Amino acid sequence: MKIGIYPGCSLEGSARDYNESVFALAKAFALELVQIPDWNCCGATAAHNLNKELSLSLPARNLALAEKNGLDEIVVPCAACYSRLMTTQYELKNHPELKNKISEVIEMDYKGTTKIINVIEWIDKYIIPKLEEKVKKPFDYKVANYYGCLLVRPNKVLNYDRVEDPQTMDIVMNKIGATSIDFPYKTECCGAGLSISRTDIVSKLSGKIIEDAEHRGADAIIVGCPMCHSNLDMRRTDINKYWNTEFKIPVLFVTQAIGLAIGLTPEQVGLQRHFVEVKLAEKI
Amino acid sequence: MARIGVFICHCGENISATVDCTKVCETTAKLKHVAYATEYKYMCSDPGQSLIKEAIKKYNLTGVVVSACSPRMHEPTFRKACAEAGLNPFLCEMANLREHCSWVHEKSESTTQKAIDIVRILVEKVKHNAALQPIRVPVTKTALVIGGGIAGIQAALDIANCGHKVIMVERSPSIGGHMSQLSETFPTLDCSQCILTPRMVEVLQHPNITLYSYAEVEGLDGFIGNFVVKIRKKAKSLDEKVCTGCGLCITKCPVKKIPNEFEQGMGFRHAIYVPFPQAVPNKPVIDREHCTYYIKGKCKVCEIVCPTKAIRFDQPDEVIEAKVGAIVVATGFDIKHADFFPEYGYGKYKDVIDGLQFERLASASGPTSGEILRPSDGQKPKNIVFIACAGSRDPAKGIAYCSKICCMYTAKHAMLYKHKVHEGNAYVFYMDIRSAGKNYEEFVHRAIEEDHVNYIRGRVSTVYERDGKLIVKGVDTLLGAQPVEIVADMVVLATAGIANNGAEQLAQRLHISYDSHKFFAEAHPKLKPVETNTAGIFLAGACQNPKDIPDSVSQASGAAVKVAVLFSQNELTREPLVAVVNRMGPPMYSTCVGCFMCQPVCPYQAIEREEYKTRDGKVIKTVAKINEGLCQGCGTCVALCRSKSIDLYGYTNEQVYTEVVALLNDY
Amino acid sequence: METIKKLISKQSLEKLYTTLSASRKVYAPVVAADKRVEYKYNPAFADVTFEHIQSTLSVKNVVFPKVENILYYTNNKTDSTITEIDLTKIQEVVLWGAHPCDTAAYDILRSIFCWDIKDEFFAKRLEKLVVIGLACHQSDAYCFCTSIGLSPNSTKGSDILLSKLKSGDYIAEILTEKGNSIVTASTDLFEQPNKEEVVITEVKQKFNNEQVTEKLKTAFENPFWIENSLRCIGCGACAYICPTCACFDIQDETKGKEGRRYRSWDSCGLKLFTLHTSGHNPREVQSQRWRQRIMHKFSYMPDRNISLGCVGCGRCSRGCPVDMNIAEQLQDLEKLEV
Amino acid sequence: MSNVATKAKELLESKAVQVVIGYENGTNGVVRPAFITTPAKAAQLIYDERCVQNLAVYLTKHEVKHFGKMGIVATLPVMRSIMMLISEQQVFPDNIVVLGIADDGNILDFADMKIMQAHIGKSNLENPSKDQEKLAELNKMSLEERFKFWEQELSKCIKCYACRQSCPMCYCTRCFTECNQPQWLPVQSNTHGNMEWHILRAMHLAGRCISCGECGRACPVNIPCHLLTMQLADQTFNYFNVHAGISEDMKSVMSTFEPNDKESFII
Amino acid sequence: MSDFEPKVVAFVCNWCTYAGADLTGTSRIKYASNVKIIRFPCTGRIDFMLLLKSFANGADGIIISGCHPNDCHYTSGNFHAKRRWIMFKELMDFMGIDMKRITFSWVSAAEGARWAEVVNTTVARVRELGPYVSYKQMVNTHIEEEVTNE
Ligand SMILES: Cc1cc2nc3c(=O)[nH]c(=O)nc-3n(C[C@H](O)[C@H](O)[C@H](O)COP(=O)(O)OP(=O)(O)OC[C@H]3O[C@@H](n4cnc5c(N)ncnc54)[C@H](O)[C@@H]3O)c2cc1C
Ligand SMILES: Cc1cc2nc3c(=O)[nH]c(=O)nc-3n(C[C@H](O)[C@H](O)[C@H](O)COP(=O)(O)OP(=O)(O)OC[C@H]3O[C@@H](n4cnc5c(N)ncnc54)[C@H](O)[C@@H]3O)c2cc1C
Ligand code: SF4
Ligand code: SF4
Ligand code: SF4
Ligand code: SF4
Ligand code: SF4
Ligand code: SF4
Repeated sequence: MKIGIYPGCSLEGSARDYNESVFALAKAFALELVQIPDWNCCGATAAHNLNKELSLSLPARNLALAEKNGLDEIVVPCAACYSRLMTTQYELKNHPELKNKISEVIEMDYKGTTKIINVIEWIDKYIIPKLEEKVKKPFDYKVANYYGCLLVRPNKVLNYDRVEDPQTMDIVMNKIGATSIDFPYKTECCGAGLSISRTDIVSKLSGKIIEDAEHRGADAIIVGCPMCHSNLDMRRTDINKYWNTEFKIPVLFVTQAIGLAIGLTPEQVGLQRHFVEVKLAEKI
Repeated sequence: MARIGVFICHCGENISATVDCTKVCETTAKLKHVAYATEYKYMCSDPGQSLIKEAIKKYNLTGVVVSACSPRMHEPTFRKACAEAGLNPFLCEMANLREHCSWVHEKSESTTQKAIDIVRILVEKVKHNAALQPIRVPVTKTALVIGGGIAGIQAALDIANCGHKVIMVERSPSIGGHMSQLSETFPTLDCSQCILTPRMVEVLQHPNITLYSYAEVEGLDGFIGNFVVKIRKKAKSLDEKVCTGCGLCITKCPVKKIPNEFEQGMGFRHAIYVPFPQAVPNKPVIDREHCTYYIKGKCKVCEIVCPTKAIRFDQPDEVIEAKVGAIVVATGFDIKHADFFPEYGYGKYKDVIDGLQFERLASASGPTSGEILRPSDGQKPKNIVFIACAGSRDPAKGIAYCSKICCMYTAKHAMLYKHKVHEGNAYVFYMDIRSAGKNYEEFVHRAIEEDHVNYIRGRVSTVYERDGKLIVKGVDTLLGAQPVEIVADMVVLATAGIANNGAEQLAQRLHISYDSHKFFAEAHPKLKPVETNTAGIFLAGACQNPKDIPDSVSQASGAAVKVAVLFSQNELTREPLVAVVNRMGPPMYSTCVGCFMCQPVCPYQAIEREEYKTRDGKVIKTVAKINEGLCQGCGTCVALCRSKSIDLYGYTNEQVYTEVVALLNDY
Repeated sequence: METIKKLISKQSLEKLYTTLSASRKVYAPVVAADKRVEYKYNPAFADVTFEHIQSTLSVKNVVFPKVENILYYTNNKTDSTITEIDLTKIQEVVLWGAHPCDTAAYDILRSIFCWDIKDEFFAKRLEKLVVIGLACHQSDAYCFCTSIGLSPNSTKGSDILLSKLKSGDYIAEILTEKGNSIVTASTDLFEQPNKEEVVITEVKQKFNNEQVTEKLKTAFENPFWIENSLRCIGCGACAYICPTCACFDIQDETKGKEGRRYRSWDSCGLKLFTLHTSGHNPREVQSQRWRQRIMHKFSYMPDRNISLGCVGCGRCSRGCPVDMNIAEQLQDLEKLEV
Repeated sequence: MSNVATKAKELLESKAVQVVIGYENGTNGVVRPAFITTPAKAAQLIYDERCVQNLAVYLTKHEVKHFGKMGIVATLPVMRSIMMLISEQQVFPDNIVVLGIADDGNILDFADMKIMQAHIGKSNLENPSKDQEKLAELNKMSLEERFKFWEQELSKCIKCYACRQSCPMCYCTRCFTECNQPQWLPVQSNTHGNMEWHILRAMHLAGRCISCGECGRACPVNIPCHLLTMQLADQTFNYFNVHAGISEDMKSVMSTFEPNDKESFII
Repeated sequence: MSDFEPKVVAFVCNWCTYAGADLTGTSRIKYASNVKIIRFPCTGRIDFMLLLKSFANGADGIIISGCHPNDCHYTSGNFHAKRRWIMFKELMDFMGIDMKRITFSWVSAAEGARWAEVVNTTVARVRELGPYVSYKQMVNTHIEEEVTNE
């Protein structure tokens, strides 16, 4: 089964650990992931704040390339990219008049036939069915599943899971032996939008998420988005300074947790790249 | 040969001031088939009418065109006059020379010409008019009331008190509906049970009312005045005639832990039960889904203990057919439960409850005997948060409408709480306060001013539990969207009022329409708020949209009057302006091909199937047939039918076609 | 009159055409954009085709138009005034280049329209018609004129018949006075014929029409009709394009006071044709209508000693959307065991 | 023997059907509809790219129905016609067996209508591309040019009604053209009456035309009348997002409505 | 074209537009007398064939009007009508028939002034377009050559 993958900029930069874990999982489950050839930036945040046509053209080009290369289904691990690609597909489906215009801009035909899935859907569809037999070291921890905003919102466009209290990641995590705690902050804002400009706000918002997870006794926070990860992990020093405490809880990508559960080494899933040391990894 | 009379009215000067009536008269007199044309100052006056009547007799007229004002004004007048002169009233047409001509144009040649044209159109039309006979249908003077909530009760009593028979069908074991679950009612805070129970008993004892509880309507045939309804009486597993309602069986039933629906799941009942102490009828039923005997094949404890031997384990469902002339649908509403509010933790945290649960907590006969206690640990909540518009007015949740009752019962709840927990704090998050009713606004103000309920204008984004408390996060929009966080012991959601489950199926069985939220649709939002699109079926109460008790009761009385009006006649007469599918001899039978594309267009479900069969029962041809009892004569089907097999009396293809030709050509 | 043969060169033909079309209506075949051959009034000579096998529509319309007014009326208060059609206004038409099957059809039409009381409209149009026929130098598998007693160079119905020579010039057989008058008006265009050979196509005989007629006498109830007409969709195209089909419908059309009565083509293949007001239809199903079509042409007409109602042009078969090939069916009928 | 022939033989032998409607070689290199009632004759059946006539028109024909249960060789347009005819209660699923033809010419076994429905659902339901091109061309013209185009085309019409008779959806016992009280349509053929005929026909097929193109093919004078119905097929999809003939219980576009149907011309 | 008086036919429903037009009268609001009204029970009854018949009989313009959506006396006749008009309009456009000559409108029983406005704008527009010559010509073409050979 050949599935396309749109990595997006983060997965090749700040979230290489994510990338590595995705591919490690794919390999372990004999899933072929084909990068969309010649993919380009999806324009997240920057473009759609400024120019609607551009913000649709950038993702549309990627989708058109996928179509052209016969990729009927693509997985988009980055939640922000996922959101942009889905939005584009949605807009163009509902405004056919835009379609021709965009086709002209990207100089390619765009049909809108590609199915776009996020990382959890990908896991759900291709990994879960074969997961049971592969779990070697159940991930027996209490986890706080943090979905962030882009994985489930806006529901009208993504039509994925319950907006306010999503469940899919909880279910996946429970399947590898974890206990998903009741986590009210699972879709609370981490401040990613202000990641560069107002780090104090990021510290405050992300801090709240971390605080609640620790307070509820979670051993790890699980995420499915490089933005969330960088805010909760990379910015930990700032957060600790702002909150004047020492939050220790590690933040793992959902793919990393599964990787560990099926016996991949911490290095195979890129845990060494984290800023907050993943103590769990040592325990395993 | 047609002999048409044309009667031109001056309407004082209203017409003759701008239209040269004499010229109109002279010109139309020359038209083919016009046997007589005349003008007069006031056609609608008695002498004017006599003029018409005499001319009909004298010239042996076969059609009359009164050229005067709008037919919407005087068509009945002139048709009646014609009838009095022995001419079928439907052979009279009106040409609108006043509203559509003299009043809207200046005096001129062209205005007179237009008047001539208008008369000509109607002369040509009337040649194709048919002598129609009014439709008469007999009326069965028994009403069916579906649903035994306060609306159904009110309607049934009103109709029964007019001296007509009523059959009431209630789905649950007892009548009473939601009102029986309420503690006290706004805006007066009187005890709901106290005012309701006597009326419930009245229903049971009324000689004109037959009550079928634990029963449902299964099918409906026929039309206004002549419905045949099929009612399924679900087996109660008990002979009601023998049972005295002593309740011994209940106390001995070993199955005790069934969540009690009446208590909104906050208490338990047995497998054999009466839903609540004041139930009417007050005789138990066996819940076969939970009864050990039905599950495992043995038990029968109730049968053993019953002193009158009333238990019947093998009792079958019973299907009754009844003839009724009118129907009042009063099946009420429900409120949104469960999964709908993950963000508010409903269903996850025991202390997040809905309004009906709160009613039970506040009710003296409820699970806590009227004390406000947290479901989780039985403690008195010190801080309580009420969230209004939980789901209502939220298009994202699929409910764009206002549930209408929540503002008021939330205020009531907050007050009841404060009356019982004096030291406690009550907060209400609201979007707007809608208290448009007599004494309603005053009621809300009492809550705020006298009972010191804290009203916060803003929405709650999330409720979550932390260290045994419920954290309610929201904003106060009156303080510039300031975030508010309240640590609460209990949260009450005023969840949206929604259509009762099964409403859609019932509507389909009754052939009435419903809106996108499955609430039954009224025939006209302003002028026919109790009628449905199906003649003879009326609405009462919250099945139409969420309503409070006074509104439900008024509408119920309204529906009852509609029924009484219908029952005041032995026969219904209707204008025969209905559609008809043509018929002819075999082998065609009709030009209808039976595509039934016309069926879905009829707003009144008037289009039925008719089968032609050989003697041995083989179907030769299936064609459409219009039920003239149901058809209202809109003609939508007529324009749709490709093969032109349907026609509409009064506006036949031939007539309208002729009008177009007459309008555009000189004669 | 005795037949005279003359030679007319291609160039002279053009001159003849130009002269004729300058003074009257010439109805000549042209190739339409969709490759169909259709007749037009006074087309440019360059557009006129000499190479067509068959036009889609026949040329019956020059004598039996698809719509023809019969009278006009005005409704007065108590009676109606009728205005007759002025038949003298009917102009002369020269039919140019029609093939022998089509020209032969005029006789059949005449036998229908003028066997007893003369149909004035038809008779007048025919009177005003001059036919310059064109013998067939090409044919296709649908043609079967030879099976019904005609031939690719039959002179029936023509006033002048042109036959193509190998060289591209034409031989004109002047058959009637009408034809002669055209020749005499332009004598300089006609030359004496040489020995050159005319090109005439060969059409194989497919059946013997007398045998078919004989068979039909006893074939009324034969299952043949149902079996062989199952695919007929009853569209009526065959009759409308047929050169001999003469069914028509008469209608009044009134607008206001004024109205007219006209007749227009109809077809016995259409179910409405025999539908009674009661809903009863003596020819209820298509097989009965198909039978009627064949019976009428090959049994009832010869029975009444008129002639066959078919000229073997094969048009109906070419035009039929479902390949109801009449020649094939007649062949089968000839062999039918009854 | 061709695939269809084998399958037809099976069906007739097992008495699963009493007649198979398919194609056979006709005269002069054309194919034509065939009605096979005995296994022995099944070998006559062929299927190749010449077989384009919409056979569904026969499903409502009296003499054909008379045989009993009917098998029918069905390309996509025929399948869609069948769906339409079932939804309009002219054909009953119990009375037919569909020998579906896949794009590659193989036989599709449709155990029931749901499977056929799924097959249709996966197929391309747009107008045939050459017709779509012609439509695009016409749509580009100015209003006047289009009027001229149709005026010219329709002046040729001889009102033989082959277009109607060849269309599976024109099964009315009495076509409105035959209605004479009032006489909605002039009986004669003139440009204006012809235009009215075609407007009416197209309106009657709005939401029902399954774009087989049969009407245009049947026309003896080559009027592209199928473009009219196809244009509306296109527009029903544009406006109401429905293709005709996609399920056996579809409600006709013209018999239903959505309160928020979009339009921009009603003031 | 100054003396051109367009002939305009109005097809209206009894409950809204006819009543609205009555109100125009009662309010004595003046409008062009070129329009003549034919009453129907509902817009759902208006057969589009009648529009063609109007043009065929010499109309230069047409108005069709009924109750606003959701206000239909029969609840849904106007919704059905709307669908038909959408299709009809698309077809007319495709055949090159000028839809500028047809006004589709919703006029309620209370919109007397609006009715006058609808009439006046329609008449003005049709006046501008001039007589519907192309259609009339077509109607009068009885395949002349063949019919009378005149
Ligand atoms: C929390 C809450 C508090 C409220 N407080 C107040 C208040 O203080 N004051 C006030 O005026 N109003 C109040 N209301 C509103 C009040 O409950 C309603 O106005 C009233 O109950 C409506 O009566 P009804 O008869 O229309 O419907 P219901 O009370 O819902 O009764 C409908 C009946 O029909 C039966 N039924 C349903 N379907 C069928 C079927 N298919 N066949 C047969 N029977 C069927 C049901 O079993 C039920 O008995 C409150 C509502 C809520 C939710
Ligand atoms: C600005 C405004 C806008 C509105 N818009 C809407 C709307 O869009 N939709 C809607 O549903 N509702 C609307 N309403 C409400 C609507 O007008 C009322 O619901 C409705 O008119 C009430 O009707 P009624 O018969 O009870 O009273 P009224 O209309 O007030 O009629 C009472 C009648 O009784 C007569 N009368 C009074 N005293 C006596 C007496 N002593 N003896 C004899 N006769 C007497 C009066 O002269 C009058 O004719 C609106 C109201 C207002 C003020
Ligand atoms: S009346 Fe007309 S639309 Fe209705 S079923 Fe008969 S043919 Fe079809
Ligand atoms: S006229 Fe209207 S109400 Fe009567 S049957 Fe037809 S659609 Fe129904
Ligand atoms: S034979 Fe052919 S052309 Fe004639 S009616 Fe039948 S199908 Fe039509
Ligand atoms: S369009 Fe063609 S097939 Fe249809 S009636 Fe006209 S000529 Fe006959
Ligand atoms: S044109 Fe219309 S009425 Fe005539 S057969 Fe076709 S669908 Fe029926
Ligand atoms: S293309 Fe023509 S024949 Fe085919 S369904 Fe449409 S209208 Fe009927």
